[in-house]
Amino acid sequence: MEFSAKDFKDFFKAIVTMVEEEKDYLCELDRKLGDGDHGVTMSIGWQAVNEKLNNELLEEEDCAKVSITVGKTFLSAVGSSVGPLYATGFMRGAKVVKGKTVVNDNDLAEYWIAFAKGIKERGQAEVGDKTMIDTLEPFYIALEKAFAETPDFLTAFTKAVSEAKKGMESTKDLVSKKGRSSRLGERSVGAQDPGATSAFFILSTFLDIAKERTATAS
Amino acid sequence: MEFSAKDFKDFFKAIVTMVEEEKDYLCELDRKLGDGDHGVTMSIGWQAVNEKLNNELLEEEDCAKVSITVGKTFLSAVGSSVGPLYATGFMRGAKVVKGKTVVNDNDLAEYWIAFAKGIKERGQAEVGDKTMIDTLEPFYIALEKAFAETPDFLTAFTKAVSEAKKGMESTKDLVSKKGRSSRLGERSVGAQDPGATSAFFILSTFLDIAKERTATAS
Amino acid sequence: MKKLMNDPKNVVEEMVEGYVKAHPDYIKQLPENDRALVTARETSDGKVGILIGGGSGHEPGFLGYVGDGMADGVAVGNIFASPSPDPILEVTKAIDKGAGVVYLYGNYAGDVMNFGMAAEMADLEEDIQVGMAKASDDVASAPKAEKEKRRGIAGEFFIYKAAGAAADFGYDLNEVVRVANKANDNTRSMGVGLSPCYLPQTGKPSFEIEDDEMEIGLGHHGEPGIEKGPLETADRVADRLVQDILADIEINEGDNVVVLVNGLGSTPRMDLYIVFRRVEQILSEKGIKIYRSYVGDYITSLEMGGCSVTLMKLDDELTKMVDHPVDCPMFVQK
Amino acid sequence: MKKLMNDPKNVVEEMVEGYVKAHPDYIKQLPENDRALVTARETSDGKVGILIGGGSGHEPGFLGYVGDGMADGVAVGNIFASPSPDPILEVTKAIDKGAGVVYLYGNYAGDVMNFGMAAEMADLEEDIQVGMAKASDDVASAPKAEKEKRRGIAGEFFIYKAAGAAADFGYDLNEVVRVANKANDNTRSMGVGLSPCYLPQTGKPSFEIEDDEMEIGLGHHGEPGIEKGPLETADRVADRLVQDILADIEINEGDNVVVLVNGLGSTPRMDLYIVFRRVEQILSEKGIKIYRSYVGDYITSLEMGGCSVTLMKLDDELTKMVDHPVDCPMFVQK
Ligand SMILES: Nc1ncnc2c1ncn2[C@@H]1O[C@H](COP(=O)(O)OP(=O)(O)O)[C@@H](O)[C@H]1O
Ligand SMILES: Nc1ncnc2c1ncn2[C@@H]1O[C@H](COP(=O)(O)OP(=O)(O)O)[C@@H](O)[C@H]1O
Ligand SMILES: [Mg+2]
Ligand SMILES: [Mg+2]
Ligand SMILES: [Mg+2]
Ligand SMILES: [Mg+2]
Repeated sequence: MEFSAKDFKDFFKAIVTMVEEEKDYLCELDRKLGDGDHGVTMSIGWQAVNEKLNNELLEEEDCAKVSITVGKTFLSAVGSSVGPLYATGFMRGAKVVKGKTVVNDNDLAEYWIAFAKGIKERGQAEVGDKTMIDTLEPFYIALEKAFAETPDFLTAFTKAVSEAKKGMESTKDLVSKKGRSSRLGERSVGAQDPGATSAFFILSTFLDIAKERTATAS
Repeated sequence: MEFSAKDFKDFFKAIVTMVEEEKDYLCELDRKLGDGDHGVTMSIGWQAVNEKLNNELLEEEDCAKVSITVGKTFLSAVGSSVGPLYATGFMRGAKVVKGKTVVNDNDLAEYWIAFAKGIKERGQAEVGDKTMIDTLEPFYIALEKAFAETPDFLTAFTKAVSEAKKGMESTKDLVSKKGRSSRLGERSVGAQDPGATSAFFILSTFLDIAKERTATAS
Repeated sequence: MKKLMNDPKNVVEEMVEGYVKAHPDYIKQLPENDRALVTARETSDGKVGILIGGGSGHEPGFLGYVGDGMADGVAVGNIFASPSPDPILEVTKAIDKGAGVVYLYGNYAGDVMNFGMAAEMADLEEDIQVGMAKASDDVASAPKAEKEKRRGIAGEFFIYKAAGAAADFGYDLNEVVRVANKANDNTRSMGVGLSPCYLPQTGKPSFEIEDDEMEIGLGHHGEPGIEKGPLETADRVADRLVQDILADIEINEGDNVVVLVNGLGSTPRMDLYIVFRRVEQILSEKGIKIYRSYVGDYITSLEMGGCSVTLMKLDDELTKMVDHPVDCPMFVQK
Repeated sequence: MKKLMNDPKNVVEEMVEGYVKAHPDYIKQLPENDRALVTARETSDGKVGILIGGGSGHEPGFLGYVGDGMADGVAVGNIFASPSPDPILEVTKAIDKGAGVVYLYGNYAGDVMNFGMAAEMADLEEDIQVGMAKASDDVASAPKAEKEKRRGIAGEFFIYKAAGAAADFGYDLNEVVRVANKANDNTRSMGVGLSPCYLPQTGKPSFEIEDDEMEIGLGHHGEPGIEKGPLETADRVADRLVQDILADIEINEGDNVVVLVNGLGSTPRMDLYIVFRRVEQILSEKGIKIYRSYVGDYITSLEMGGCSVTLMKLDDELTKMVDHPVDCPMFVQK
C-alpha cells in the first residue's frame, strides 16, 4: 500500500477525533491508578497538534516532517509522562521515513517498529510493569515477525494490533511497577492502564485508516 | 417564697441540663443568623459552671457569691457575645442579694430586674434589634409592673416570663440590627434569634424551679 | 465533616499547644492563662504594646501575627468566639512597657464587649493605658453611611501591619491608634463564599449552599451574606467585588493601593491568583497603582471555600508602615 | 466541584499571569516561553543556577519558591503534569551564570523524562552543564530497599531549601548536587488523605473516599495510597505517620531534625498544628530534638484534604542550609 503525507495527516486528524471521544474514559482509567489526567493530557496535546495540522502542516508533503512536527508539538503542549513517550515515538518513526513524500509497506512496518521501540527506550519500562509498553512490546514483536513472514503491511499490522489489544487487556491483572501507579501494589490489580489503552487506540486508529486506504486503492 | 443558696445552685444545675438538651437547637438557630455556635458556647460556659458547682461552690451558702462565681466562670470559659452579657446579668443580680444566704420575694424580683437591666446596659441593644433584649426588656418591664401591683414573686415572675416568650417570638419577624446577623437585612426575617431564645430558656428554667419550691413549701 | 482532630472540645487548646511548641523562639504561653500568648522576644522599653485577638478558626489570624513588626501578644478565643477579658488582661500586663497597649480587633459585638471590659480592668486595676482600634472593612456588612457598624474581615491584616509598624517606629499610644484608624478608614473588603466551614463541635456546615451557587458578602464565620446567586467565573466575581469596593471609597487614577486576595481556607492558591489577575486588570485600567500585593490565606474561616478582596489606599505614612519588615511564625516580610 | 476560575483550559496561564503581576519585583516570565519563569533579581556571576519545576496545582510548589535563597527559575507544567523540555531549557539558558544549573524535581516518570531530555539538550545544544537531584521522600511509595523508586512529595521543600542555600554559599555544581542528594537521603515523608481534589478540566474527584475513611500514603496528585482505613484521631494519624518514618530512617536520641507538617490544600492550620502537637510529643519522648518546624501549606494538591509529615535529619552542613534566609513570594525566612 502507498501512504502519503496527506494520509499521515488524516491519521493524526483521526487521532484528534478519537482522543476527544475517549478523553473521559482515559481520565477515568487514570483516576483509578494515577492522577486522573491522562485524557486531559492527551486532549491538550492533540488539540495542539490539530492546530498545527490546520495551519503550518496544511501544505506539508514530507511524511517525516509531519511526524516530527506532531511529536514536537505534542511534547511542547503537554510535557507529562506521555509527552516524551509519544513524541519520541513519532520522531523515531519520522527518522525511518526521512525525506519521503510517499511511503510503502516496508516503510510503514519500519515506522511502527521504530515508534514502539523508541517509546520503550525512552521510558525504560518492561513488559509487566503495567504501562503502555505492555501494549507496544507485543505489538512490535508481532509486527516484526509477521512482516518478516509475509511482507504485507496490512496483514502484519492487523495481527500486531490484535497482540497490542491482548497486551493492553493484560494490564488489568498486573500489579503496576512503573509510573505513578507503581506504589499501589496489589490495589492496582483489576484496573487497566490508561497509557496502555491510549497506545492501543492510536494503533487501532491507524489500522482503520490503513484498511480504508487499502479498500479505496483496491 | 424563700430561696437559698442551695436553691440557686439547683437552678444553675437545671440550666446546665437544659443547655445540654437545647444545644443543637440553639446552634441551629445561630446557623441561620450568625456563626452557628450559640449552643456550643452555652454548653462550654455552663459545663465550666457545672464544674464549679460540683467543687468550689459545693459548700457555698452565700447567694451572691454563688451568682458572682457563676457569672465570672461563664465569662472566663466562653468570652463570645453571651459571655459578657450573661456574666453581667448574674453579677448585677448578685449585687442585689449581697451577703444573703436566703432571699425573699422582693430580693428575687430585684435580682431578676438587675439581671435583665445589666445585660441591656452591657449590650446597648434596643428592643427590635433582634437580640436577647427582645426577650429581656419586656420581661423586666412586666416584672417591675406586676410585682409593684401584687408583691408575690411567683405570680409576677410567671407574667413576666410570658412577656419574655412573646418577646422571643417577636424576633422571628424582625430585621436584625445588632450582632453578627445585622448585615443579613431582610434575609434575617423568619428566623428566631438564638440569644433571645436562650434567655427565655434561662428564665423559664427559673420559673420551673420557683414553682417547684413553692409547691414543696405549701 | 472530616477533620484531623482529637476530642472536638480540645481543638483550641491542642492547636495552641502545638503552635507554641512549633515556634518556641517566637511565642510563649503566659503561666497565668493558656489562652494568653506573647512574643518570646524582648520588646523595647517604651514601645507601645500591640495586642490582637479574636476567635479561633481564623488562622493565621490571629496568633500567627505575633512577632517582630506586628503584634506583641494575642488573646485566643474559642472557635469563632471572642476571648474573654481574662487572657486579654493577662497579655496586657505582660506586654505593657510603660507606654500603654493598643487593642486591635474586629468589630463584633462579642469582641467589643470583651475587649472593652478588659480595657476597663487594665485601667482600673492595673493602671495601664489602653487604646483601641476596630477593623470595620467589610463593605457588605452595612451601608456606607454606617461604616462604624461594619464588621472586620481580612482587612484586619492591614490594620495589624500598620499599627505594628507604627509601634516599632516609636509612635506613642495615641499615634498608634491614629495610624490604626487611618489604615481602617482607608481599607475596604468584599468577600464571596463558595462552600461552608464546619464547627468541630457540631459538625454542621456554617451555611447551606447549592453546588452552583455563591454567596456574596458573607462573613468570615459563615454568617450569611447579602446575596446568593449563581456561581460565576473568577473574572465576574472579581469584577463584582472590586466594583463594590470602588463604589464605597474614592480611589483615583494615580493613587497607590495595597491589594490582598485572601483565601477563606480551602481555596487553592491557583484560584486566588486567577482572581488577583482580574483585580490587577481592573485597577490598571483605572490607572490605580498596586504598590504591593498579598495573595494567600491571611485570615481564614476553618475550611470555608471562597475569597475576599481587600484594598487599602496608601498615603506616605501608610506606605512606610506597609514596607516595614515583619517576622512572625505565619507571616514574614523582608 | 466549585472553583474560582474562568475557562478550565486557561487556569495555568491565568494563574501564572496573576502570579507574575502580583510579584513583579520577584519574578518574571521569559519572552521565549510563558511557562518559563525566572527571578526578577540579578543573581551573581559564577553562582550555580537552581531550577525547579513540576506540574501545576501544587502551589506554593513550585513557582512560589523562586527567590533569594531558593530557586532562580521554575518550569511550569500543566496541572499535575511535568513541564515539557522547552520551558526547562529556556530557564536553564536564562539562569546559567557560567557555573551550570542544577535541576531539582520529584521522582515521577514524566518529570524524569522531561527534565532528562532538557538536560541533554542543554548539554548538546547550549553547552551548559546540568546537574540533577530528585526528591524521593515518600516512604509509602516503595519499600525501603527501593528508595530510588520512591516519589517526591512535601520533602521536596527541604531539598530546595538545602540546594538553594548551597548555591548561595558558592558551592560548585557537584557540591550543590551532593547537598541536594544528602538532603533527600536524610528526608522522609508520609501522608494521609481525607478528601480528594478536583481537576479543573474533568471536575472529577481525584479519588473516592467515604465520609469516615482516610487514605494512608496517598500521593500528592491523588494517586491511591497504600491503605484505606477508618478515619482516626489526629493523634493516631500522627502516630502512624511518624512511626512509618522512623521505621525507615535511623534517627537517634540527641539527633536534630527539622519537621514539616504540610497541608494538602484544604486542611485548616488548626488541624495541622494539632497534628504537629503529637509529632512533637513523639519526638521529644524519644529524645529527638526539633531544630526548626514548618507548619502550613508548602506543597499542595489543589483542594485536597489531609496532610503529610516530613522529617529531615540534620548534620552541621544541613543545619547551615536550613538556617539560610529565604525571600520568595510564597515563603520568606529571616
Ligand atoms: N516509564 C514509562 N514507560 C512507558 N510508559 C509509561 C512510563 N511511565 C508512565 N507511562 C505511561 O504513562 C501513562 C500515564 O500518562 P499520563 O497520565 O498522561 O501522565 P502522568 O503519569 O504524568 O499523569 C501510564 O498509564 C503509563 O502507561
Ligand atoms: N449587643 C447585644 N446585646 C444583647 N444581645 C446581643 C448583643 N449582641 C449579640 N447578642 C446576642 O448574642 C447572641 C449570639 O450569641 P453567640 O452566638 O453565643 O455569640 P457570637 O455572636 O459571638 O457567636 C445573639 O443571638 C444575640 O441575642
Ligand atoms: Mg496521569
Ligand atoms: Mg454565634
Ligand atoms: Mg461566635
Ligand atoms: Mg499527570
